[in-house]
Amino acid sequence: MTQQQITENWVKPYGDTMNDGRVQLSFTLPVALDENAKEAARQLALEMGLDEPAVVHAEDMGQGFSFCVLYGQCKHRVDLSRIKVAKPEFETLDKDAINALIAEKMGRKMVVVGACIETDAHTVGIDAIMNMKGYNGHKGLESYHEVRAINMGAQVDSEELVARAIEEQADVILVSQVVTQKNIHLDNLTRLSDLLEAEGIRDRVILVVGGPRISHELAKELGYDAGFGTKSYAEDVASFAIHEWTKRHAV
Amino acid sequence: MTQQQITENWVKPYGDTMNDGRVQLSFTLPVALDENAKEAARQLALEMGLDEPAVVHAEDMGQGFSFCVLYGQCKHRVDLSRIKVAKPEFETLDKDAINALIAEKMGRKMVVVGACIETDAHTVGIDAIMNMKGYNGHKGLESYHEVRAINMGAQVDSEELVARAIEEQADVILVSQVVTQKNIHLDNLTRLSDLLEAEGIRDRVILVVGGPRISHELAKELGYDAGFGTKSYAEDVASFAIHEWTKRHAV
Amino acid sequence: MTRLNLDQGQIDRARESARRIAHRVFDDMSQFTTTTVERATLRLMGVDGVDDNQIPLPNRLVSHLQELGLLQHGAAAVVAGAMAEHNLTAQQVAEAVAAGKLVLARPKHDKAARQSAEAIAAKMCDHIAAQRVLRAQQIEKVGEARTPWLYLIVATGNIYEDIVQARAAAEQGADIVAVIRSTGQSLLDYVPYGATTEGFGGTYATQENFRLMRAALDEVGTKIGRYIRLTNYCSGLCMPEIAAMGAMERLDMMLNDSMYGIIFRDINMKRTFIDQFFSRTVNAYAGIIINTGEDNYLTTADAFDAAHTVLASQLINEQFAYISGLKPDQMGLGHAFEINPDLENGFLWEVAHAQLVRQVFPEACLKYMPPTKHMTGNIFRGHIQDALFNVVSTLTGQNIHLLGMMTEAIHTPFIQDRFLAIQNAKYVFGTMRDLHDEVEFRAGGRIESRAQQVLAETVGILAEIEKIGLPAAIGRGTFADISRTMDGGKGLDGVIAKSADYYNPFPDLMLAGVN
Amino acid sequence: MTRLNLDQGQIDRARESARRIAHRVFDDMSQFTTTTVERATLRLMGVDGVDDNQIPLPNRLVSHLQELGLLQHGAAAVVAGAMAEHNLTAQQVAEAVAAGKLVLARPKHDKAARQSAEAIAAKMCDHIAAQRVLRAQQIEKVGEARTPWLYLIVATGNIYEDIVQARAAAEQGADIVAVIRSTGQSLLDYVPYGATTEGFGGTYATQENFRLMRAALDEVGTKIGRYIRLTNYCSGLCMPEIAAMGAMERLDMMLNDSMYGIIFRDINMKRTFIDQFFSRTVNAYAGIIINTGEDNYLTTADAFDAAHTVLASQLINEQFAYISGLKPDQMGLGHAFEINPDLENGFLWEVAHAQLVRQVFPEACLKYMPPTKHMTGNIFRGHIQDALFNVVSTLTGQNIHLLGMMTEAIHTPFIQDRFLAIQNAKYVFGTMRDLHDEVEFRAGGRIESRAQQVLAETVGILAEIEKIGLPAAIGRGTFADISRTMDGGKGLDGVIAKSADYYNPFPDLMLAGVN
Ligand code: B12
Ligand code: B12
Ligand SMILES: Cc1ncc(COP(=O)(O)O)c(C=O)c1O
Ligand SMILES: Cc1ncc(COP(=O)(O)O)c(C=O)c1O
Repeated sequence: MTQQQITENWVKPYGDTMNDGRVQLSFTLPVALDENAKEAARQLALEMGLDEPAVVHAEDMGQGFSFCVLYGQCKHRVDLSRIKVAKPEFETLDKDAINALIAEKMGRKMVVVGACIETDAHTVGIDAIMNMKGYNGHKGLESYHEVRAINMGAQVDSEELVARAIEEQADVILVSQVVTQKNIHLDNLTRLSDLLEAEGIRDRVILVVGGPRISHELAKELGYDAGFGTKSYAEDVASFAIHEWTKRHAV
Repeated sequence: MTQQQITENWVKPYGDTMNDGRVQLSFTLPVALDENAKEAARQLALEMGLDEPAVVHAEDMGQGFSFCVLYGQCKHRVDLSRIKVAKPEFETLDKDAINALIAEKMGRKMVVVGACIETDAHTVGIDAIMNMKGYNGHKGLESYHEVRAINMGAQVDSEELVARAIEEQADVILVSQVVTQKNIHLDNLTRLSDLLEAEGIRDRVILVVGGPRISHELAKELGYDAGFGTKSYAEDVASFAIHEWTKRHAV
Repeated sequence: MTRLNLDQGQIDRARESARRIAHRVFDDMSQFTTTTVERATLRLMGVDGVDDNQIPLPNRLVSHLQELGLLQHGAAAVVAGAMAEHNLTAQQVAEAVAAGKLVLARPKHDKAARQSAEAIAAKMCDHIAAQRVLRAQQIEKVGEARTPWLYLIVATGNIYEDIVQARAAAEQGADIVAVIRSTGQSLLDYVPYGATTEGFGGTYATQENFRLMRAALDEVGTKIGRYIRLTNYCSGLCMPEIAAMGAMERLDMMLNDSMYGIIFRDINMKRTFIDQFFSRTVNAYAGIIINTGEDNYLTTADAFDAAHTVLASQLINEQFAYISGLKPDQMGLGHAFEINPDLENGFLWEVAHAQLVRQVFPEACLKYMPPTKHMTGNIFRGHIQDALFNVVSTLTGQNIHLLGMMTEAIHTPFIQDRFLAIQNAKYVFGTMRDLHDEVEFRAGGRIESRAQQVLAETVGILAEIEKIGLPAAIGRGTFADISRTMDGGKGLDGVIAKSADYYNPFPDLMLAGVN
Repeated sequence: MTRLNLDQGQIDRARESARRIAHRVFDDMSQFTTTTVERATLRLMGVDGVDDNQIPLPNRLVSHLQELGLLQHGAAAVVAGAMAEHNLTAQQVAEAVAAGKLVLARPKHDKAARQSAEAIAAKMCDHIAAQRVLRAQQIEKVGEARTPWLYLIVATGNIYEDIVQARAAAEQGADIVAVIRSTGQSLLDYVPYGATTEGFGGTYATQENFRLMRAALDEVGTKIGRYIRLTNYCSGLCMPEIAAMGAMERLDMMLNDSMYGIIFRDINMKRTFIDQFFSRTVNAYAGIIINTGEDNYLTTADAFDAAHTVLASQLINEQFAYISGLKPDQMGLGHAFEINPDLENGFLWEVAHAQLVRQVFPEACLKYMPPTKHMTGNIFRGHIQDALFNVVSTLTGQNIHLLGMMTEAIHTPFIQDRFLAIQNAKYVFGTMRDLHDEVEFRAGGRIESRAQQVLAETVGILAEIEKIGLPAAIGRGTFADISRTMDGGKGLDGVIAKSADYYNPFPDLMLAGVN
């Protein structure tokens, strides 16, 4: 086949029959429980495009709040064939292959500086990627002999991180953000990339962010080169980094 | 105040801040888990009108199914002041008051015939309403000395029920429906009311349906006089019945 | 080890009462056969299929015999006689009768007819025995699950959809798949035919559906390295026929109770007692584990107040089972975690009940049912009720573990409900793997005292039932708070007094075969 | 009764090691004060408010003293001297200094200044003592909750929203409400001022916020007939000031750990050790229950492998607490149900750990934390992890029970998350009300052996720490797999060597007062 054929591939939620659209929903309404509150819950589900919504549970929570559980049949469907998830384009290699590639392409160690920035004190994520021990049996970057991995830990001011990156002539900056309440991570991440721009080194580094609520798409929107969510490991980010480095340094 | 004032009263789901619209959602997609499946789940939530939807969990279920949990911010809101829940209009009295009212208005015992019809074998609901013992500390109709309560049990054919109602000169027919899968209850209930029409006695009886998935609105749609859902008791239906009887026999 | 101090003398006394109760019923009932017993017999002789009006040929044939007053002699010899006389197969006899081309009569050579019926029956018994061997081989080959076995239902109403869900369930960890049958089926006086796609709250039990599901489960079992047991309902007006179909198609378990139909489906008492004897004989021979229905009592009666009625009924079911040749490890005696979640110390009482049953039936393959009655639309709370049920099950060493669904009060399970239920049980069973071995209950404590109390009440109630007889006890609403009479209920018209020369080759062959 | 057979000799040896470890740290640190200890002292003398740049006056005053090299003598006497000299209140002194209208100096009459400082301090102590009495009266009047106390957090970032949620939580069954503070606050070297509405992942701890929440909880407590305890965080760079604020506003509990800030917030070791001593003295006097933070260790280290580090740290925290006058029933020693749900028999190990802690600290007001690290986006599974945590808590008689949230891995709790969490715990506690009384663990069994093993490891590690000293042990990453050094971390610049005539009236008054 030479011509790429795209056939539609519509998908809907599934309860016990194809295309029945069944979904479960729960939420709180800031009104005391009565028949009107239940009806309001039902109407909200209708607004969401659920057919035959049923408020299967409604309970008074005190202080004028009601908790509702609903089931309904989702009218919406999406065409899977049109979905293109933004993802960094590279192949995840294993440690040996990554080391070999760095040696071959860069001819020197790759310098990676990482931190969990600003008020965020969660080190476990960045440690999982950078420290010797790694996570879930996946060794961290410190264990890669072609990588110089500098993990600055958590609560690191963006200024500090940028200064260190300059000092170490970092090829890659890894940032972790775990706390996302009130979108504080967006502020923090924007602040860092602005600083890098201001210092004029944004283009010289590969800038990567990770965390449980981070997606590649979000990272791109924020002007980062890549984003990694849950279940990412050192080999993922290292594979991306050497791939990206090679691309940038291709003649 | 003589003029009734209706002020708008918009309500939205509440997570931890007024009008944040937070809702929880779960469903299964009939596709194997990958990034596209997760994105499809996200897009479905967008279609439902959820802002910033997050697929917080996605797990492979085998055989090409994926389970997803999502949170998002519901854009929709409903105006509580416009919600008018259809409900039978009567005041729920206590047993003594009901007995007194029947004696006063009817001057004889009210005859009530009840059953859980067709293939539905669930007796507990109709027993809760009719049997001496009642339910949750609410005595059943058998215990009302102004009511002659005839509980035919479950799996009663509509024909049988109608025949008995004629024989007993029933004032009220109580039907229970618990199984609702594939809307079998709608078929059963329609069948019964058609039969009553055919026998020409529909207008002579007060026709009431109850069950965990029954609402008054649904009952009205089906041409019943009232519908009762979970947490209804004998006094509710008896209050309705005598109220309705009085209304019909008002000169 | 979790063990309660119980009085073995009381247990023995209760069991003796139950034995006498069951034997009395058996003796009274052995003078009758039923239309469905005869249809089952014909099925086992090879009659299958439907006529143009979708009426199964076994029904056509049995009606024919009934009209001619021949049924009291037993269908087997009459049909075998016709086969010999006209040189037809049983199926051809049925077709000819249905087409109005043949009118049956008492066999000319009665002894020869019986012999040939016995030969046909023996062949079918060989087939069933071969299925039993095949099951054992399959288990040997693909592997056996650890107990408590996870038991899941599928109930879409469509056998093809059920298969999809059953496969997914097995991959996720189910050890047993039960196909719930359509709401109305137990009151049908015939068994539907072929693959079906339109049930309500379940899928019709048909032989073809059994076959399709069996094949699907064999396939997925081989893939995942665990033999997946298939279950259906051997209750209702066609109990014996379903037993026959299940035996032929290698089902592994059957819901079969000596009283469920009477109490919960308002099926006539005689009919049920007669049918269950034949059914269980077939089940026994086929190596099928029966699942009794005492758990249902607690959906209408209170789990605390009526705990002793469950144990009493289990003892009676056990004795009926022995009569039909079932071995203890084929006895899936049923009980349930139906304790009110709001009851203070309810968990303790539930542990006491479950452990009591475990100790009274040390060799039985106990079936433990999850909370249903006290489940509500609050799926989150329900999921925890199910988790505590899982805890009691592993702590007291139950065998067949029905998975609780958080959506129990709402709908028949969605695929995700099942998935989460399996996850729930696997988590609990794993994290508490050896807990049963580590925990002891205080001697003379609340749990032990409660178990002793229930045992004492059981002894009492069985003595009472023995005095008045089981039918009268059922009439008094002893079980499930529901009362039924000897001549009430559906299906009495299918009860036929046997003539003196009544003949049926299967019971003897099968009872002999299992021993 | 759930009791494990443990070697009391081992427990005593471990406790002795911990005593020597703590006293050595205390002796080394007592030659220092810190900027925040002095600010707390000023707050207790009546200094409050902020300048035009929102800088708190206690900070302005302490900076002033520091610039002038006066802080080493202790702020109390200097300020008391100025008060006497200029006939001003402490607040007026602070305002005058902030306005640049007053430059402080060593008091002319040192002894008189000290006496008047002591008099001011005594008045504040009376106020705090009165709050303590008021608490007792309130509990007497409105009623006390049954243990385990249900502990819930609110974390909206807005004190007014927090109040709404706290009230709803109390109505639903919470016994303790903790106001989580904003993500950044522990690293601020000042305490924000006034009612605040803009925190991240929590609401700023300010005295006004304390007051608002206290009033709200008193009100709802009266309504529902249960005294609702209020909790905040007495950790971070301003630990002593928050202790002071909490004492004045009748908080009931404070998260306060001798090492949490060092390990998890990278706060300097000296700073923390000094601050915690002062803070705890205030807490002790105010009748506040402290909550230590060992549970956090298991979020970075493994719950099974590092179980003994939790016990070792609890023993050290206990000794630090004794030094500050805390009674055992004020010691909310922390541990957590962080066992990996996939670990076979994990529940058994968790029971062993929880019961071990219970028996080593029979009188302590133990704080038991729910699963957090192994929670995922699968809220249904998470809800069950929380349920099993609830089981262990009631089985082993814990006191302060933090409610697990099924959304732990996702967001700070929504109102419904809390509601369902309370329901979960109440169901489990009720249905298992007396289970702890009925269950025994097999002597020599897996659970008991595991507890004995952890105890033995604890004795070992404490002996080791005693040898090298606590700072060196922290340097080696003994706790939480995180390593810190004596001179690293934030806030070292706030550590001031006391001069020989250093004076602070509070420690002596308070230590005397609690005995
Ligand atoms: C452990 C923990 C803590 C520890 C942190 C210890 C430490 N040294 O890290 C302690 C106890 C100190 C703590 C404190 C707080 N925490 Co906390 N904590 C957690 C917890 C339980 C686990 C996080 C974790 O370690 N996960 C394991 C790691 C390996 O996963 P990960 O971070 O997702 O990392 C993986 C990927 O995301 C990715 N990744 C992450 N970073 C990066 C970077 C790069 C470059 C790449 C490539 C990949 C990558 O790779 C990793 C491996 O696969 C979560 C709840 C939960 N179960 O998730 C809450 C949680 C994160 N905490 C939270 C909060 C709010 C706090 C507090 C503010 C108060 C509180 N509620 O406890 C404080 C203050 C902390 C602060 N200022 O930041 C919230 C955040 C809510 C939100 N979405 O905003 C959570 C979700 C809990 C909750 N529901 O309230 N916490
Ligand atoms: C008990 C029970 C049974 C018992 C019934 C015993 C009996 N004699 O009634 C047994 C075990 C026999 C049984 C069998 C089956 N059941 Co059933 N059963 C239940 C269960 C656990 C409880 C129902 C109950 O008793 N509730 C208590 C009563 C008091 O509540 P209620 O009926 O809602 O009644 C109240 C109100 O609704 C109202 N009301 C009810 N009727 C009426 C009538 C009038 C006139 C008025 C005014 C008010 C009123 O007042 C009552 C008091 O407040 C539910 C699950 C659940 N937790 O709800 C499943 C459930 C109802 N069963 C179900 C099904 C599918 C079956 C089966 C088909 C197979 C199966 N899955 O078990 C079989 C076949 C039954 C059949 N053909 O009908 C489904 C129905 C799904 C659906 N929505 O379609 C449920 C929801 C379980 C499930 N998730 O699969 N069941
Ligand atoms: C023994 C037995 N048979 C049958 C059933 C239910 O099936 P039906 O009502 O379709 O016969 C049950 C209940 O679950 C049962 O316990
Ligand atoms: C003792 C102690 N203090 C403080 C905290 C967390 O708060 P913060 O990081 O805001 O100081 C914790 C963790 O929950 C703790 O255990």
